[in-house]
Amino acid sequence: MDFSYDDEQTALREAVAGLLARAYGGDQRREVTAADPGFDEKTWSRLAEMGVLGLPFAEEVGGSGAGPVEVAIVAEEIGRVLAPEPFVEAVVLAGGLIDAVGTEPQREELLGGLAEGSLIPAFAHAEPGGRWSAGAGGVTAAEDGDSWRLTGVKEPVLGGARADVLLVNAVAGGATRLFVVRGDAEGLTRTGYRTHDGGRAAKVEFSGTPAELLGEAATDRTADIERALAVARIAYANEAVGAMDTALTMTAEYLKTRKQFGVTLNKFQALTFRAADMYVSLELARSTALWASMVVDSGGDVVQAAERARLQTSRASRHIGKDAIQLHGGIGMTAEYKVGHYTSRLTAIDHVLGDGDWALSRLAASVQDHPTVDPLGAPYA
Amino acid sequence: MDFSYDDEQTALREAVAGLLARAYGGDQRREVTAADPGFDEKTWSRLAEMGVLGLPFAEEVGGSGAGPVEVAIVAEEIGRVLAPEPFVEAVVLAGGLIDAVGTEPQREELLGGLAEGSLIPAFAHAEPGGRWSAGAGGVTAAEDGDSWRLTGVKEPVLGGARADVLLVNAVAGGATRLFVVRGDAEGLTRTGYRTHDGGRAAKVEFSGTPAELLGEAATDRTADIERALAVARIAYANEAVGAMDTALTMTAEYLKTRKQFGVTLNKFQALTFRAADMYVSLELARSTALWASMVVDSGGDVVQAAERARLQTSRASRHIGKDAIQLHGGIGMTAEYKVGHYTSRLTAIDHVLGDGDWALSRLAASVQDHPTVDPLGAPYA
Amino acid sequence: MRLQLSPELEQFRAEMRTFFTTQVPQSIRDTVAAGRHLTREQYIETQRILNAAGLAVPHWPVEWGGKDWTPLQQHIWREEMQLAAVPEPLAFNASMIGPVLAAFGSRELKERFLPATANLDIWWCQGFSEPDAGSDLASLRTTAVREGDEWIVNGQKTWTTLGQHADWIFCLCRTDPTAEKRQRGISLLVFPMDSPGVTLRPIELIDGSREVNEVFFEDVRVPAENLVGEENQGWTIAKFLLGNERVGIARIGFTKRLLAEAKERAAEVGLADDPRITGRIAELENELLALELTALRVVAHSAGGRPHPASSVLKLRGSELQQGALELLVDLAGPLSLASFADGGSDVPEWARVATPEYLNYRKVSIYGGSNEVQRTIIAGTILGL
Amino acid sequence: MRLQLSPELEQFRAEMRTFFTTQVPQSIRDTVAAGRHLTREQYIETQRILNAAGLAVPHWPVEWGGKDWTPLQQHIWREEMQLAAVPEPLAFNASMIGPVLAAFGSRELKERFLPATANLDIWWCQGFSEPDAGSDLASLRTTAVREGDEWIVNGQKTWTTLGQHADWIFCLCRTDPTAEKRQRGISLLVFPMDSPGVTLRPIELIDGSREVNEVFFEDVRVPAENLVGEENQGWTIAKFLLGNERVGIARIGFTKRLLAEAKERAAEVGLADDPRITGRIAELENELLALELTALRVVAHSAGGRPHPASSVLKLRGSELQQGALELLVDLAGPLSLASFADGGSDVPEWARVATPEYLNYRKVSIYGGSNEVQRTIIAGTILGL
Repeated sequence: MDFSYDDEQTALREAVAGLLARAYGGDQRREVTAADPGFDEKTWSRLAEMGVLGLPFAEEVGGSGAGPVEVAIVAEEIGRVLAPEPFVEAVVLAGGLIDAVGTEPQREELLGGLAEGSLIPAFAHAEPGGRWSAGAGGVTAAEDGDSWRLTGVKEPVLGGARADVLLVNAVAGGATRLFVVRGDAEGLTRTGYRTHDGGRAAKVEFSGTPAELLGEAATDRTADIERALAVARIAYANEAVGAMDTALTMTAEYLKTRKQFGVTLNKFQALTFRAADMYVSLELARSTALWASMVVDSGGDVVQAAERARLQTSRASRHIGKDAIQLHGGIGMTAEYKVGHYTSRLTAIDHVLGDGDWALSRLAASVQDHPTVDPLGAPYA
Repeated sequence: MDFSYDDEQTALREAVAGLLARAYGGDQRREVTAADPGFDEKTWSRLAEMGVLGLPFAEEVGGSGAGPVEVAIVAEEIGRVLAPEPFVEAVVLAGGLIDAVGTEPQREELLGGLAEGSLIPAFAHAEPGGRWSAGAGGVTAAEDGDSWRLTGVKEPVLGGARADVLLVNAVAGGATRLFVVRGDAEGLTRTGYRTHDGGRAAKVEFSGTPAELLGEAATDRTADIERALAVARIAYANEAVGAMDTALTMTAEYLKTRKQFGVTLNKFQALTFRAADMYVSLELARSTALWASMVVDSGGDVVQAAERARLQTSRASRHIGKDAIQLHGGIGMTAEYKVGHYTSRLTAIDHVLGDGDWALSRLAASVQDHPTVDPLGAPYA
Repeated sequence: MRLQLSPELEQFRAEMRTFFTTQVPQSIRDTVAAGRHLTREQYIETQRILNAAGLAVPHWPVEWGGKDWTPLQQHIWREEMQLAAVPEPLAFNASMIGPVLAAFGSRELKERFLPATANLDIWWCQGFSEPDAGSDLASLRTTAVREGDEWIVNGQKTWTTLGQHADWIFCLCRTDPTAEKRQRGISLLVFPMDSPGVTLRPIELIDGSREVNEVFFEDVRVPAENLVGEENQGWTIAKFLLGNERVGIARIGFTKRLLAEAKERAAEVGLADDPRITGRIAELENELLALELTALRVVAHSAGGRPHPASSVLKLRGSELQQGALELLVDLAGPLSLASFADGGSDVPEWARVATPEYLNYRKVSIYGGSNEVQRTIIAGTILGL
Repeated sequence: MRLQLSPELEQFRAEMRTFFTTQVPQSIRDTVAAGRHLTREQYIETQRILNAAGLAVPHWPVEWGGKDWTPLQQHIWREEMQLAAVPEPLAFNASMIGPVLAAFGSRELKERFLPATANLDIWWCQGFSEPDAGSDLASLRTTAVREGDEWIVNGQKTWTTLGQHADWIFCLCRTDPTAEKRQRGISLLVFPMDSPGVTLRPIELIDGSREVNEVFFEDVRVPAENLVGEENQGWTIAKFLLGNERVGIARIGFTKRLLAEAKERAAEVGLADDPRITGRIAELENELLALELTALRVVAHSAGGRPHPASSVLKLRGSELQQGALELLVDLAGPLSLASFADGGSDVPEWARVATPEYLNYRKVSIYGGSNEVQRTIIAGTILGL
């Protein structure tokens, strides 16, 4: 049991933090998110150059072969400045699926392109009638000779309009399978729009759109998807921790400098106590997010660890997101000031892959399976 | 819609408050609750003389023919000083059952005795294996000529050891029926003990104990019991409001007078804000308790109104009970100081006839039955 | 102590309900119900319909269009309006400057402004808040200096809601910088928004909306007769106005409508029987009932014009319940809530798209109108004597 | 960054678990698990068993029985002990006066007291709190006046837990009433509880227990050599002691045991599948996991003797979780919780009978050891710089 970062990890954090501070240290984020694709392609390229976009993949496919803790470090730094680059969406989630399921040629092409910054994948899984399910319902796949054709709608698909390649879960023969659809495929219609946190999503329509099976076996991929979603939830937990950390720091700073009734706000004990409670929430969430990242590394029960991280960061995100605005007062409501963007982003993270009550329901259903939760058990199961 | 008390109601409150202030204005409660039967028989007689013990019953049976609002007034004053006299238990719950179900002779004898202070009834309904259910499971009744015999155990029965007459719900022929058991009946064993709030409860064992059917028809009485429990829940809600009111007043007084770090505690904004939040909880609970009492009067859905009052006062009781101790610090933990007794009593009320989550589960099951809750609808349904 | 409404009040209530649901255009009510922003014209159209029926300013003095209703009637009027998704009469006119003019204005000012204010012929906006003042209103810096028959106004206001639509502003200005207590040297002036020297800058909020503004004054010349009440009486007027602001701010009918919607949406997304969702609904619904009952209790004791101190409870919990209901809607939308700025072509239903922006926007209700911290201070101080 | 314990630590943990569950008498562990009060003899028996195995004071200097363990080993030792329902070594001995004597005491004091303190041959109690001091420890009034070779102690202490069992007291006294800062004129004395002039009055708590006491001093004569550390160094010593008190106060193993019990009880009363109950368990369990992980993080950074400022998080949330788990048990007992003082003949199971008294008793954990308000002050001040 060891929570300390080694020198390489610290160096990675400093490098990423430095790059992102240059990109988003000032007011750049509002400008960048105002125009499509909602992030800065140059910053994306720099992340590629730094090796961040291939971080978790094997060196043979162009990656750096790093682990979940390194992914957590990057995600936290992304969250700290609300960098709009789709690290979790493209690298962790879509990339993770390709890595887990793809054939060698698919991994080489797609992960290679992703790592070098030339190809951005997105995982199209959400459906208007669905709710954080790993299975598919709204898109069907039919065999067409050696290939497949997809029909149906996915929405909202994060980064779906910009993506060079879409991964799609679709129903075929009663099973959920995974497909690769090229951005220029015929019969593919993508309508992009802004999300409330400055990101981008899209309605993606498939009308007999040609697709390639991801991986070799035409087996049911629900478990693979469930695991990939879990790993992404854990990365999002770390992103949320970074965002909460900044939201609290900004709030504490504001309390120290803003004057009301002739004194700075930190003279009001009711306010400083609320900041203290925010700190408690943050630190508990941080511990859980870090631990869940280690569970990915250790081969433990990643799905349940992700639910635990989701629940803890959901509760903390709401607490800190709301109180960060409240303790700022009116200025916290404005788009010109940053703190409200943190609340908006935390709200988005909280709903993209399952919210706190969703995680709680799943955890509640299994409380009778274990007398106690033991994080020191090896591996956690 | 009118929340004001008329002159008679105000006079009733003042009379009851005066009597109880004389009885429990000082430290008498600890002494009274230390010895059996856990309340003061003299105070009970004085309440009888004042007409309080027959308050809700018809004049023909010795009562005053008053309504649920008068009952609420008395319950609130009981709660305000934590008077240990079993007003809700004997008058509202047991008396209410007798009034609703009993034959004329039963009503005349039992309610007459209750009203004049010479006979205390208790409703024996709780069972070690049960949970706030109106039905019976642990006691069975068998016909024995013109009479009945009961067998089984009820526990904990509030006031069960002292009671002159026990009302018992028991299973007979698959239905829940109500019986009257005299305190001196053969085959009746009662083992009394203190409850944590200074009250008394008992284990009551029936071994072929002779019993008389309450009421004429041998029908299932589950609905009657459910309603009587609901009316008692509403009276308890008002008792809890009285107790919370005092707990808050004591806390505010303490904050104004207790010094720490050279100043009185009311200079600490974090503490005064918590007192303000307690006030919010109290006033919302007060409104709901009063309203539910009016629902009893209006012939509306008493069972659901009681669940609403239960939920609101449960949440408020926990909030105020906990924070009253916390804001007092160590002194609030001691039996010599009164505030902790309020917390203990509020905890007892919260568990005797259904707790907040119990009420919430029942309310949650029916949210789809109505688009909105409309307290101005006449009658509330 | 009586639960039922009297037959007269039952009838009154039915009349209100009928009027609101039949006389106000469905398209306007749909806009409100969907959480979309209203146009200037929709506000004006609604208020004129209400005013023609005597329902825009019933709480004003009878002489100026009021109805001499009981507090309970006013409550019913407001709640039915919110339940029917009718846009309320513009608060700056009906609840703020109107009552102030009626109470403090000269005969001339009343005649000149009150009928036009009731009918929304003049759209008012507030000039109270300042960037460096926040909850500490008395520290305001905008000045008005007397020069002959005119006041010369300089300074800056902020949080001026819907100022972009406004014809006139009512504006607190410091008229005696030498006053011993900061509160004493303040006066209330009114002047047109198109006066030379007035400029307006919209502030974008975190939900992307542009409903509030900064207003800048540079040597704005205001005729002396545009002073409301007496010189340096501004603080008294401001307290009167802010007290009124707290009444009706619980917005119970609005939250009730949100909860009714949440039930529908829960069924739509297949969560009608989910115990966590039904539990949240039941808990919010119970709190809202308790709040409505408390409002009715408070309303009954607020005769005499001054708000009951417990009004702070209404503001405090009312804002929390609005926020709680909106949060629930976001959670019901779940992953669909991300599609916030999708347009009509989206397969995501509109309610799910507007959920998060509205949730974010409503973080404001615990800040404005006297922040919830201010309300706690009032409760602790005024009610508990702490 | 590594999740697993090393094989050595795995083995260490297994040894602890085996020892605690096999070497400490089952009857004592059952008493703890049932939430019943231990006798003086049971405390002493346990501590001597632990001490004989070197497990009573592993955190002390090696010279005095310590083990030179890493913070993680200490954590494992404590958590396994709590999980096994083993009574922890008496805090007043093992966590309070022992480390103080080891750090500040003279060689003579160490030799005289430390072995006996580790073995509970001497039972210590605290003389810190005073009735009018509360969280403001520096305002204490008990005085010690030097008279020749003796100190004459007068005054009153309170909240002296288990003082009725104690042989000796460690007592903060004001030795220099003229000191410029109140904190400067304080010293720590130790003396026997049967010294002439010491009287003890038990305080009944709201759960009916009598675990705390008032202690009165009337001209108690204390030999000069019973001064710990230097004269007027008491404040420094007190801060050292209170800092230690915060460590281990999260009591994660204890709460874990309560939650495991709650699961059993839920099944017993037929609520194993109730979504509100399972939700509460899952939420508490997740918070507890987060707290344990935080404790492990903090533990890793607390080398050097001084507690990490985030220890306040452990105290604050740790006490809340203990209270939350006990509240859950009361709710599971439901109507049976009323039978609190029924005896063995009752049909109500013992766990349901002790639930509410224990819940009420544990309101104390957010008050003592630095109230949760004090912890928030520390977090806001020391960590956030507010």
